[in-house]
Amino acid sequence: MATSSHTPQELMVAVASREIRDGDLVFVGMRLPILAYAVARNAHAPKARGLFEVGLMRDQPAEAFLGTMGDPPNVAGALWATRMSNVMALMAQGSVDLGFIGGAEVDRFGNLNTSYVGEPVHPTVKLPGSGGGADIAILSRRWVTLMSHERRRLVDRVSFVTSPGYGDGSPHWRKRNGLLGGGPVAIITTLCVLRFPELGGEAHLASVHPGHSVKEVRAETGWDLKIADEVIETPPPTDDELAAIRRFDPEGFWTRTA
Amino acid sequence: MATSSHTPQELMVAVASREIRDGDLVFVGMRLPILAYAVARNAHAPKARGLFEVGLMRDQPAEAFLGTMGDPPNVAGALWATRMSNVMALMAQGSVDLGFIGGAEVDRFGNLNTSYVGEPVHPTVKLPGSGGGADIAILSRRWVTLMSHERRRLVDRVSFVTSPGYGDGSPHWRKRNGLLGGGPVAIITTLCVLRFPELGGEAHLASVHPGHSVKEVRAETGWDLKIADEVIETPPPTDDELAAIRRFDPEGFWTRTA
Amino acid sequence: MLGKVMAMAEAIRRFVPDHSTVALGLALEPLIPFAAGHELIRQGRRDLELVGPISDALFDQLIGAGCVRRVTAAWVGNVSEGLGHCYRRACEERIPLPLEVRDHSNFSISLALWAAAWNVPSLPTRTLLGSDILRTNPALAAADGLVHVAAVRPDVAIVHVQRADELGRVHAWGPMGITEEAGLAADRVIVTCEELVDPSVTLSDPNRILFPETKVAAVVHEPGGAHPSPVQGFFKRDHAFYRDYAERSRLVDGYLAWLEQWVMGVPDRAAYLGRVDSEALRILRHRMSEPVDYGDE
Amino acid sequence: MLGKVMAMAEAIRRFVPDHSTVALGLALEPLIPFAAGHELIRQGRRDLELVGPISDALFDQLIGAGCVRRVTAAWVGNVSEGLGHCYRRACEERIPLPLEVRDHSNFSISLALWAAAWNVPSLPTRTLLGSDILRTNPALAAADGLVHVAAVRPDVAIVHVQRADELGRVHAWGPMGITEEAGLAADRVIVTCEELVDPSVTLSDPNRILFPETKVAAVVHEPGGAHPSPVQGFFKRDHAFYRDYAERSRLVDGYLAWLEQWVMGVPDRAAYLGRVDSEALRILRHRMSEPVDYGDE
Repeated sequence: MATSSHTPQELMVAVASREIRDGDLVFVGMRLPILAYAVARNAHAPKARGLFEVGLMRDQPAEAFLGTMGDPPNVAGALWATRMSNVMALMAQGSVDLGFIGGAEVDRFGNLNTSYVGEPVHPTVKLPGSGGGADIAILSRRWVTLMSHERRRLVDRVSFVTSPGYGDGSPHWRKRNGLLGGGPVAIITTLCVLRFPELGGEAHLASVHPGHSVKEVRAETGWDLKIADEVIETPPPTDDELAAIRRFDPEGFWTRTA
Repeated sequence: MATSSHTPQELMVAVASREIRDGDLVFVGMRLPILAYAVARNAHAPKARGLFEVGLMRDQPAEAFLGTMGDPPNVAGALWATRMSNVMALMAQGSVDLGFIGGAEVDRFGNLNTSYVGEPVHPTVKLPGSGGGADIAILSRRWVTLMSHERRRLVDRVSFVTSPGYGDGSPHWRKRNGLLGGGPVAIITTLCVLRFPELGGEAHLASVHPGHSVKEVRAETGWDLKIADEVIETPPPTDDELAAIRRFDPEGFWTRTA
Repeated sequence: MLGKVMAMAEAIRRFVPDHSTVALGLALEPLIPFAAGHELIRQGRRDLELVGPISDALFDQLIGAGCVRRVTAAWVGNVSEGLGHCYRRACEERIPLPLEVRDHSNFSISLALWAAAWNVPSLPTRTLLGSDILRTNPALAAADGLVHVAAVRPDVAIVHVQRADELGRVHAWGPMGITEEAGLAADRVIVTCEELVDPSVTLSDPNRILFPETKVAAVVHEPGGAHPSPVQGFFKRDHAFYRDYAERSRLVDGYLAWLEQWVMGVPDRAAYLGRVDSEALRILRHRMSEPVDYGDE
Repeated sequence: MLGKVMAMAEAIRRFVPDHSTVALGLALEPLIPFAAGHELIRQGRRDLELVGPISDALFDQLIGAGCVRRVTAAWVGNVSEGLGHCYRRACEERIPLPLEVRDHSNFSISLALWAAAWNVPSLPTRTLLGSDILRTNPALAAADGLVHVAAVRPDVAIVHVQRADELGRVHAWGPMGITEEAGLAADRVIVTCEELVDPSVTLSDPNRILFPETKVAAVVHEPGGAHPSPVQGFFKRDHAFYRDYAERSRLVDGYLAWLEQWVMGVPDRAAYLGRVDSEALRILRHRMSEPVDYGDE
């Protein structure tokens, strides 16, 4: 049963958690996905495992709030505390089922830019960079990105591809370029969920979050967005999902601030 | 002061120990060199450190007898217990000053064969192989080999180069072939010590062990052995050296059996 | 005589000259050697190349202070807050100085250090295929369906750890990021530690010793030297401190005021800690590891 | 349901079929999984490829029993005694079967496994330059002043360790040789252990956990499963046993008599240990490691 009072971030976390299948090895990353993993583990994916590039594997979510993946509660009780290169080895072998990547800018083919707005030599904005994003985008079996839905962030083509999605959108672009992983399956924004065709390519609108409209989504999207035949309303967070989110983010550090 | 009663192996250990300079990082290997390191460490090289390919660094020699470098007494009190690839990393960086390699067959240019006697496809004798020998021969700054002095072991040219010395003996052979380390400096046998020119090349007789003669050495060597201008008698083990050897090999496992 | 223990100021003066390539922040969010970084700033170090994976606020602080000529890293910013404002100003407006950036991913910077550790020119990988990072970083070359990552050999790696002895045997625990390969790749390592312990403690567990002692040039006993980053078993992460830094560093004047308050205006780490409520950050719930038996006879 | 604990016979039957590539003896002289190897012989496994660094007597025993088609290793013999007589007979006289040998050095076999772990076709190195091993092993190629070592991906790695839990979290200590890269490179790992412990023990020290549990297919509680090789904290090396094997295996008949006595004629490890004076080998001088604090709150 759904509740009406939730923040956009809480909805995004709930939606992201539903991307995690039971038994998945999840490359968790930072921020909202840490909560999404915790929610999924406590609901439909009790056999999922989390992998963290800092050098950790976990089954149970950390018992306390995490500001970063390297916070002490994420280490206590870990299944493995090791080197990043060992964690990356598992992903390079194709053992990571799902990865999460935070995006600053994404395009219609799911390419992410977290490096440069404008010319790399004289950028108008220098973004922090790849972190593990490019590794996840290239090597994980499937991945999902979360971002605030703004026209300046969802662009026709990113000027710099930090973490490749489906490249120029041409058939089998990833395979032709030697990328091992399957590519992006969803873009979860503050307004909606975009999804990709089975074989990759261009993103389309799959569901719109409660209180928002297709028209609004199109207006905030930097390209002529394809619309699924049946766009549904994104199922809001259930009470259980909200309870879990608020247990792991008690002060709303991630889910109740702008 | 020297004593008369010692075994050939005890003399070889004493001679090998004198190759270790204080402060050296020594890639120790197996058998007699383990004793040579212990002797040196307790005498003229108190600041030497030992590196073992099994994945160990030590300062003090093990307190008890070692049948192999991986025996428990060699691990207790180690300075580092790690992976072989980390130990090899130090050697690849040129940090290993001296390595010891056991030889089955050596030639006039210091090349070692521990792989095949006869054609590799149908060997008359299959020897155990390189172990870390090739790595030491190629990557350590200088190295020494110990072996029983027999005409079948000291040959004009080995049929198979497992661990390269100075190749075909031509000038700068190692440099031209990209070998990082400096090459062999001595061959310590049951009869004598052979040494190499500063810049490498062909081995020559440098000292003959007490009770043996140049004539005997030449008869047991498979090529027309060069003789140093002044061949000395190998200084026998001192009482201190013998005492140390017998402390670390109390039953003569390595030094009082054929 | 063999002892490597010295004060932070001496370790930085002796082992990190101008123009050095310095690897630090190697465990990503935990164990960041902030105290060592602040001493680099106080000593006015210049033209450094910083090497790291995901690199939290310390890189931003060093860049803002004008210590840095080049960054070779996977990520530079403020992990819990987002952008690094000094990093942005340096890249976008050359304030205080122009900055050269060699972008990596987390995986590729690790491989660059393994290449140096094993003394090979480069190592191959399947990551970064299809990424424009290949276009902007000359140290990455694509060929035969692989990316060849050129070796990165730091002059010095600076690590903060839980405990070390006077001869440089280091015990660290928790996720290690790229700490091990950086220490092996570097010419030398500066260790800053929460606890300076007797060698009988470190040698009781040689598998936990992180580097060969031959790599360690200096051991600095600097409790709290990683604040505001977390130290497993000792300190929680000071999230509010990162937030305050993010807000105040948004503009140059704010950053300079922050720098004066927390770096230039304090002589050393002890004085810095006197201004932090470190007791509130101290970890009180202990979780001791089960010992293992190195018995040998 | 999640438990991975099973008897040796079941683990070998389920996870090591004929034609498998099997990595074992990965810590060189210590922790050699002799009990697992003997079960391979009892079950008549055929056409195995054995992968290892310096490989002590177990490789020789498996070759003599006719289990092995190919050896990919740096060294095969009897470390304290010298030559491996079954290895010699197989290579020189094709007794009991012809044997293909892919010679490596210790460094190159490690790199071959790291290549597989990182899923790249090969890794470069400066070792083996000038060695004839390059001529006889097709998996090694020289180019541009480097040697490119082709990846070796074992189907299964078999490791003996001091302790593990039922879900496959492994604690091992002492020198590790190429154990870690072999476990990461292998499709799956079979663990045999001295002690089967509660997960609260293994998870108390996640830095000591050797592999991700996702790699571990089976956990066999097999105390003494490494005899005659040493196990830090548990057993000394049985040098006399190696010497006896070396002498008796000099000729085929002697080897077969040895095999009947110690492998074919015993149903399992428990019966084998009943014939060994393992108490004389037990380590009595304990050297416990100093615990570390994983405290988090």
